[in-house]
Amino acid sequence: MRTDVHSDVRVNDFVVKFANVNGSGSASANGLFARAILRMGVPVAARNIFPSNIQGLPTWYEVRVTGDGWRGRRGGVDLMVAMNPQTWDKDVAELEPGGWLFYDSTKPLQPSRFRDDVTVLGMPLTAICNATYTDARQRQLFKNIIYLGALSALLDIAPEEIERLFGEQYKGKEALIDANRKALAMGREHAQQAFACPLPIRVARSDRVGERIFVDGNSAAALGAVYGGATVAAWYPLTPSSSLAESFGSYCRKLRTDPATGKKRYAIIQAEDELASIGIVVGAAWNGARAFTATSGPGVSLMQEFLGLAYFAEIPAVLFNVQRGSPSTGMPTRTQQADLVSCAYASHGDTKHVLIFPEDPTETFAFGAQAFDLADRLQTPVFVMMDLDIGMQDWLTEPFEWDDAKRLDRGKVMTEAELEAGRDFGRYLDVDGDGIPYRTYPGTHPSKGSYFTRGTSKDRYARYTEEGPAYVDNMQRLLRKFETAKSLVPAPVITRASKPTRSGVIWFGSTGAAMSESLAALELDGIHLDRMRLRGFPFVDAVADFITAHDHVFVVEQNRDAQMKSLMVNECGIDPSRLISILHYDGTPITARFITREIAEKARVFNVTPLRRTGAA
Amino acid sequence: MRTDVHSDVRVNDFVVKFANVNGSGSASANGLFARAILRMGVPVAARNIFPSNIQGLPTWYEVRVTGDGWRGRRGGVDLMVAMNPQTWDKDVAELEPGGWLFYDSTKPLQPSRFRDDVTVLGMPLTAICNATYTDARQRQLFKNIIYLGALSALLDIAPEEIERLFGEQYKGKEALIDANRKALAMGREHAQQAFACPLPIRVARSDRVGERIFVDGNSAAALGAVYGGATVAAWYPLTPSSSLAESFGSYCRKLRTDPATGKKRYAIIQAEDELASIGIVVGAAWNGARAFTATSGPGVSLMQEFLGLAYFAEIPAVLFNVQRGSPSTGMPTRTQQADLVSCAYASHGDTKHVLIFPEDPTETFAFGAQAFDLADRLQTPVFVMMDLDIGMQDWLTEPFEWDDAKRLDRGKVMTEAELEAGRDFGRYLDVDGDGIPYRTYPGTHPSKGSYFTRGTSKDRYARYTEEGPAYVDNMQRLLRKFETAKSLVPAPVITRASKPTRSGVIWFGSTGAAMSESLAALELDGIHLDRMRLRGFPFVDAVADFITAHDHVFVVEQNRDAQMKSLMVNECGIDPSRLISILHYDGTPITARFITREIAEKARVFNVTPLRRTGAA
Amino acid sequence: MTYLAKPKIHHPSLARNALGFTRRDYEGAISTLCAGCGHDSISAAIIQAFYELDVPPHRVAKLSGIGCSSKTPTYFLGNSHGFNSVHGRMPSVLTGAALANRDLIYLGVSGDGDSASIGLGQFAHVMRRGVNMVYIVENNGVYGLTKGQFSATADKGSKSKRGAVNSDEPIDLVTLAITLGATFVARSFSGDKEQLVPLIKAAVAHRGAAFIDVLSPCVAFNNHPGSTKSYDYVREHNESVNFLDFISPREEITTEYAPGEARTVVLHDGGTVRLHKVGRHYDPSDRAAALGYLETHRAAGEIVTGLIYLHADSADMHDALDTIETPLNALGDTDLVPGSAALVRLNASLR
Amino acid sequence: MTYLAKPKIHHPSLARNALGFTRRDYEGAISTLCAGCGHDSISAAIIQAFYELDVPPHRVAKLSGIGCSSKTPTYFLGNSHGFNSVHGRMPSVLTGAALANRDLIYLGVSGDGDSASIGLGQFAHVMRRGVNMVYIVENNGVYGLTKGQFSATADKGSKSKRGAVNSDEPIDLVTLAITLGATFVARSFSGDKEQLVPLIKAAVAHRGAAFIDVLSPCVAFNNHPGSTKSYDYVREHNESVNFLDFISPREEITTEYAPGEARTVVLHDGGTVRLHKVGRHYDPSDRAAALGYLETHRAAGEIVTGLIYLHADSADMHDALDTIETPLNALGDTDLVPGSAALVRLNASLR
Ligand SMILES: Cc1ncc(C[n+]2csc(CCOP(=O)(O)OP(=O)(O)O)c2C)c(N)n1
Ligand SMILES: Cc1ncc(C[n+]2csc(CCOP(=O)(O)OP(=O)(O)O)c2C)c(N)n1
Ligand code: SF4
Ligand code: SF4
Ligand SMILES: [Mg+2]
Ligand SMILES: [Mg+2]
Repeated sequence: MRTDVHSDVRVNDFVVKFANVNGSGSASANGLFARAILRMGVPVAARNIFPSNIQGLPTWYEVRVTGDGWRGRRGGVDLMVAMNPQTWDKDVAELEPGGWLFYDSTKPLQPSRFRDDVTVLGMPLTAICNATYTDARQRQLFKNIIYLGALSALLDIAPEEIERLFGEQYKGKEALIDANRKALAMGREHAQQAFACPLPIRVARSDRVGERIFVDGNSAAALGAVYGGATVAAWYPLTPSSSLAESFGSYCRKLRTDPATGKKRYAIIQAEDELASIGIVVGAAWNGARAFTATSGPGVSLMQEFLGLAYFAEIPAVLFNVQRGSPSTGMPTRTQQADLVSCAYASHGDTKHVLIFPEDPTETFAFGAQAFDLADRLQTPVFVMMDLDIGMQDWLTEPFEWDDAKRLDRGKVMTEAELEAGRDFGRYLDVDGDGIPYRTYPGTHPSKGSYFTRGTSKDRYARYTEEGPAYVDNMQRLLRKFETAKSLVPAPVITRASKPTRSGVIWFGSTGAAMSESLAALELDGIHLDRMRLRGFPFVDAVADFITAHDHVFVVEQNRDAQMKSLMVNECGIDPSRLISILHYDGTPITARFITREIAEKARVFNVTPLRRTGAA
Repeated sequence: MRTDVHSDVRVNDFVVKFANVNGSGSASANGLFARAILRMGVPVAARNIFPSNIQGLPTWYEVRVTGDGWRGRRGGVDLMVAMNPQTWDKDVAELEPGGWLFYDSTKPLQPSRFRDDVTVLGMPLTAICNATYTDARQRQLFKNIIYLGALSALLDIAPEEIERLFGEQYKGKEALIDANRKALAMGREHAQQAFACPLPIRVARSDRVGERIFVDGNSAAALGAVYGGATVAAWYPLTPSSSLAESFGSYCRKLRTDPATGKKRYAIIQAEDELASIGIVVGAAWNGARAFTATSGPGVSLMQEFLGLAYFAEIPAVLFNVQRGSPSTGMPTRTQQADLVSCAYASHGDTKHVLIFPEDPTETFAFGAQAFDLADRLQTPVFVMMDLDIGMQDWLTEPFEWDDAKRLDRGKVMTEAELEAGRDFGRYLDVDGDGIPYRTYPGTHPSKGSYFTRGTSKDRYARYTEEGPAYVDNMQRLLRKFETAKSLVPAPVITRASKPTRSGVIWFGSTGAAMSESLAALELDGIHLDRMRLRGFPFVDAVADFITAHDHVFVVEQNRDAQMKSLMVNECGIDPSRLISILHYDGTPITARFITREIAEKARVFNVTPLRRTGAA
Repeated sequence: MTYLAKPKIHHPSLARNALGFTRRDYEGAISTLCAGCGHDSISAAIIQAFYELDVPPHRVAKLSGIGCSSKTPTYFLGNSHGFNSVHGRMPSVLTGAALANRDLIYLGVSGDGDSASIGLGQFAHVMRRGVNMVYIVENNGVYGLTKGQFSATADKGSKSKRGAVNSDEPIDLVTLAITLGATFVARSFSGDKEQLVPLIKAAVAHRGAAFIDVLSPCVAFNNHPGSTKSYDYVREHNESVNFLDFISPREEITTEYAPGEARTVVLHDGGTVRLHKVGRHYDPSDRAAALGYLETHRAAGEIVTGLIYLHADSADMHDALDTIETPLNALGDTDLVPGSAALVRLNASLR
Repeated sequence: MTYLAKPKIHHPSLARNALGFTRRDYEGAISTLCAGCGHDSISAAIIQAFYELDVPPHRVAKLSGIGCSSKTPTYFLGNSHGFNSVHGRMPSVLTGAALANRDLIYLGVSGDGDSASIGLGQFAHVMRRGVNMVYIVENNGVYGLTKGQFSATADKGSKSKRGAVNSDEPIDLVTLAITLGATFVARSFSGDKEQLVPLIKAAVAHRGAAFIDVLSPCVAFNNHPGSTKSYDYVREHNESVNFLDFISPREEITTEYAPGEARTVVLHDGGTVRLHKVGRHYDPSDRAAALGYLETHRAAGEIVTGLIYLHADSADMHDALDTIETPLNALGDTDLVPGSAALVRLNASLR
């Protein structure tokens, strides 16, 4: 195997991938690796690729070190930390030519198992551990820290940053801090002796991280729910949404415990299933509490009947849908944006629902809070459409912000005073012409404002009727209400290309991470596209205007059936032929490389770049 | 009140409406009325309008006597049989000017409760009954037969036909036959004395009924399932679908009891809910039996998760969806076509399902049988999309037909012999390029052909994998399979207008009943439309071709959100602006009058009839 | 509204309770159920109980699923908010409502199909959770609203109006509720006001999950073997047209019998049920004993009525969750929103 | 596949059973569960039982829901068809399969979350229906696959790895199954092959709904209060990173004790369960007695194991439905399609 010297030094711009075994303690070690680089002021984009398993199956952690601060996956690997014999061949194959392969050389391997075009860095990790530790579990646990030490030497990562992180992580557990320090040093020394450190790919301190924080979207959503005034959460464990409900619990313990009594200003129910979760949310919201559930596709499927009831009974319910690969028994640990139709038109009958699409944890926090205002204002279910990539991955993202002047908008709720004053109350009466009626909380007034809640078969005063005209009247009001929703959901973000163009591109959610990088690449390639990032459904007119203002508009989605395109065509009544789908749905987060390639290809076909092509003539 | 003589006699062309109280025995009497007219060779279109109640609430029965054999509601009433004091005013108001009002005159009513422009026919029914019967329940029960007698005199309905029906209905119960005969005669005599019989609206024997039968769609579907070879039915009571499962039971008792042993060649489970119903169907179909469930919107909502599993695990399941007003707690006794989206894209994730749309009981029988071949051939769920109007109303419809040469198509099932012969078996292997793989029934072969069934996370040989490429490969095959489905589902029925035109109209399902009449009216009005009746989803290319071949195409649907239009735009990629929606969704069956008015109006706007308008200039 | 004669709820006087409300203040819209339906008797008992309890009507929330029984909340407590939710899922909706405002009284009304068939899971879990509520099942062994199919409480071997025979084991919701941890479990008969009204009052007073199974004969479809051998126009008529074309208006079935006694009640179609009322000295606090008592009488073909199990000083869901005394739906911005300062600290911890 | 050392299923010999199959013929793919997971011991017991029963492997259909437990059918009977359905709904899928072909053996494998939480309704109704099957719940009191939340069988007051305390009443599936009409109800412990293997064999032989609740410790998340007070690197480490970063490979927990005896089993994290094996003279045929026995031992903090209730000559679902002996999935056109002649008569009756 070759070990020639690389001339071209690449600082703060490379991809390291860790191949590990699930439950072997690597997760925390790899996390330290990423965070140490961040502490050096160098941005990273890190992603965990894990199986539907608790212990024993392969798991990967990919860290893109990117001084430019790109947030998506780049594709390709420069340094592979191959700690899992079972996936060795696949892992080795994934390396870019000229890359580096770090592995445990305790057991010798056939030369055939290596590649000629990569540099091999073997280190007898098991041997070192066996020599140092007696307890089997310690041997396994500290092996991770030892390779972390080696990497810090190879990539020039400041060990003091790692040690500081030890201190924070094991606060008060001196024995652990010590043991980890020793293991780290051991790894560093061994690497410094064995290899020419640092490698051409290396980390150099910088100031590109700034105020940004490193956090996952599920935590951000949970925090958003706290700030949004949610008091009731009902959920059923479902990957990848479980950690959302669980962090809501931990944030509430910190932020919502009554100082005086030590009692809780919130209630969390782990229900028996998703039907019960949404039922609890509906009951709580009907009774005036802000309530939410966190779930994923299979849960949304089970909630369909209740969602129809909530639409017709006009109950403000908030759902966080952390989308994953479909269906129920498939790809729970993979990411997708494939529940758009099942959420937008959830339930049988004529129903339409409000969706909002955050692009990263920062926006997830903001939208997570806003969702409750939207739900109360519109008296209807609101879906915060996340995905596994946003929800379960740690993102380097702008810090959370809150305007203390802001007040919770509880929407149209008629008070005891108003009722007492004789104000006319009709639960389904469109008093303001915006399609939104007033509601009362149960128990408000001894003799006024009580009503019986039903799906339909009711008139404007909530009296039972099976009359056709009353039904139509109510259904049309619901459409007016949906009209009103257009101006309340977050507006799309529209930005012009650097050069005038007749083509555009539309995306939403986690795709943004790869999009900006791809658009930069396309511009270099002479392909200029005006941009629209969708953030809410139903769509404001600006969406249709953007599309009709261009000859061709690419729609980038992470699903098979171009579901967002369907929503736009249905709701905006535009000609589908203008929309060109770029679809990625293998369960991995979409990459800039993929988008760039696909758009460049189709751009030629659809003759998107006339200027450039004439220039070439 | 006026009782002047009407000059214009209208034979076999009028509408009679009965206003009754639920559970008062009127249903059977009214049924006799309609069937007696049929026995005279005169077509009727009869509809029951009933509440979500067992006893005491208002219920109506509308009989359109139509020599021309129109099947839809006409709108308007010529003779109102007003037997329900509670709905009196509404019922009286519904009469056409010059119409007739038949009522129980035992208690005198204020003149103000009547109308000057209708002829009132009062008959002291209660008084007659009280004079004749002692038992309170007999008084109530025979009151219905007495007014039936009166009507037979007023409308010239042959009493012998009614008596023959008594004989058939109460076969072997002489006492009942007798009692009914007497009551009928009583009513006739009283009417003949009191009124100038017959009225100008009257029935005259004819030969327009022919071979046709009088049956409801739920019975037809159940019979279709018997002929389609269904052996397992699992259901949960849900109006308006319950009678489908119940008649499957009665037909099976007759047609599927093993003569030798008296044992059953079928199994019916009334499950604990819809999740269990579809689960049972999925399990039975997986294990090689033909299985179905009958349900309505709320049930479909609860089945969403299982439907996703069935799509990905490729299980042939048949669902009869007897659509009703949405949502769960509303309008269960009203008709709608509003579950198209929730069925076509049932479940979260990327899913597409096969739908077929019968237009009447005759087609429901045929499609009901065919659905099982489709499901087995395509190894996917198949929805037979009915509605309350087809399912629960008695239709005058063509007799059921069956070709004894036809064999059940069990689709691609690999046999023990083939496996033994060493034929390669991959559960998800696209051997024929049509996207349809082979399956094996459990227990087929000791060592070959067994596989583990999962949603996704599998390769072509059903081995577990979470690899992206394997996922994409499978998802694309499923799309190929859906392509294949296009040519297997019933093709649309396309007919040209009598004059060349640049406009067309599309409809499906029960709307057909009113459509033909409306089209005739429109032609008289100079509006010529080419016609396409959709019968299956996914759509063959002919659907897109029909649309693109016209400038404007009206799409007539019985839902608020133009759901069929959405399906066409999504799947055929056509410009929505060509499609003009005609939407009716108040829960009553759509009428010819409504369609004609709506189309005529919009036709002018969309300038559909240039010829005529230039002619008018 | 209903258009056939039916027993009206009587107003012997317009007496007022401690709060000055008359019984009318606890009534609702006129019932649209079949004349003589047991459910109407239960509604009357509920009205009576709340009147006697001196509860302000609007401080009660009525929740139900779907069914004839689940319709009844429209017919009592007209000044309370009501929620006719979805079939079999009332328990979860009630749980959510109870979380939002611990100060109201929660009355869940359901049917045997709603609670024992489609709703069994939610029924079980709401009992386990100790939600502070009164949960009444109006138990007639059939699906009334969908026209008489068996529910999961129908006796094995019983025959439906359509002649189908039930082969599944019946579910005894009382046994189930006890084994699942309900802390107040009782059974009664719709027509036995003497027993039912006090039970409802005690259930309201109880803190935690209180369940009352009320046998409530269905006039239209009750599934006990018809015993009238006498010639019957109506039965013959309905049989020949083979659907329920005519429903005879009936009187409500009432019964009165002393604690410790057993009583056979004859139903509208001549079928019977044998009820056994727990005696004055019956001790409802012993869970094992209660289960045994039910099992022995079941074996003897008797249905036990009365307060069957009681765990007096039990903790409810809010105790378990340790929620604040103020109703959650009454908390304001300052109670709920931590503000920007806290956020700054949080951001810092994420770098 | 799994990449950490774990107890392999041993092959002392390649002995053949009456049908000439070796034990290997009853095995499946290699387990991907955590080393030491009780579920693997149960898989081994299933393999052993079917081997000893001389059942042709392909005549068994394995059905499960979702969960670590529901994954196990991949790890045994590799020549049987398997169906990993949806969470909590295996009972309905199994019911359908059993209807389609009464000649196969149906083995349902589920978890406590799958059967007692989301699946409680279907669990109850499949027992009532007397479906001819063996239904095994691999009961660890937690949701393993979703990382250790409580299931509905978790003891009240038990603490999760995340420190949450369970406040709901636990569900005893054995008591439930008996009250719901299951005709074979047993309980065992994953590590007690001496007891478990014969129980599985008896369950397969039983005609009707046979249920076995198998306590099966979860290595990763079992929710008994950790009692190891000794300093533990791994525990401290996992606590500080506050997720389950490292899972220590463990040996399976086995136990052996005689009928009539009680035995305390120590779990991986030092927690304990006390098992009481029914004695040789215990009479499982008395339903009331069985329920009482369970209740008394429960009160004494003991979990009863063994064959707890048996109703020997019971009728199954097919008997109740009176279905033909030929499997429904084997009936052909002539058995199923009445043909045009019958249709002509039907048409005539509709005029
Ligand atoms: C999801 C769903 N499935 C089925 C129905 C139809 N349905 C309405 S009420 C009912 C049963 C009611 O029985 P029960 O709860 O005993 O009430 P009862 O009418 O007997 O008082 C059914 C099956 C429904 N409304 N929703
Ligand atoms: C509808 C749905 N909700 C939630 C989940 C997530 N989920 C998978 S397994 C599981 C619980 C498994 O617990 P248990 O049945 O006890 O099995 P164990 O892993 O403990 O063996 C859950 C909640 C799912 N797959 N489907
Ligand atoms: S059908 Fe039965 S339950 Fe329903 S209202 Fe009538 S009597 Fe009561
Ligand atoms: S998490 Fe628990 S149940 Fe799941 S495999 Fe590991 S030990 Fe077994
Ligand atoms: Mg009932
Ligand atoms: Mg478990």
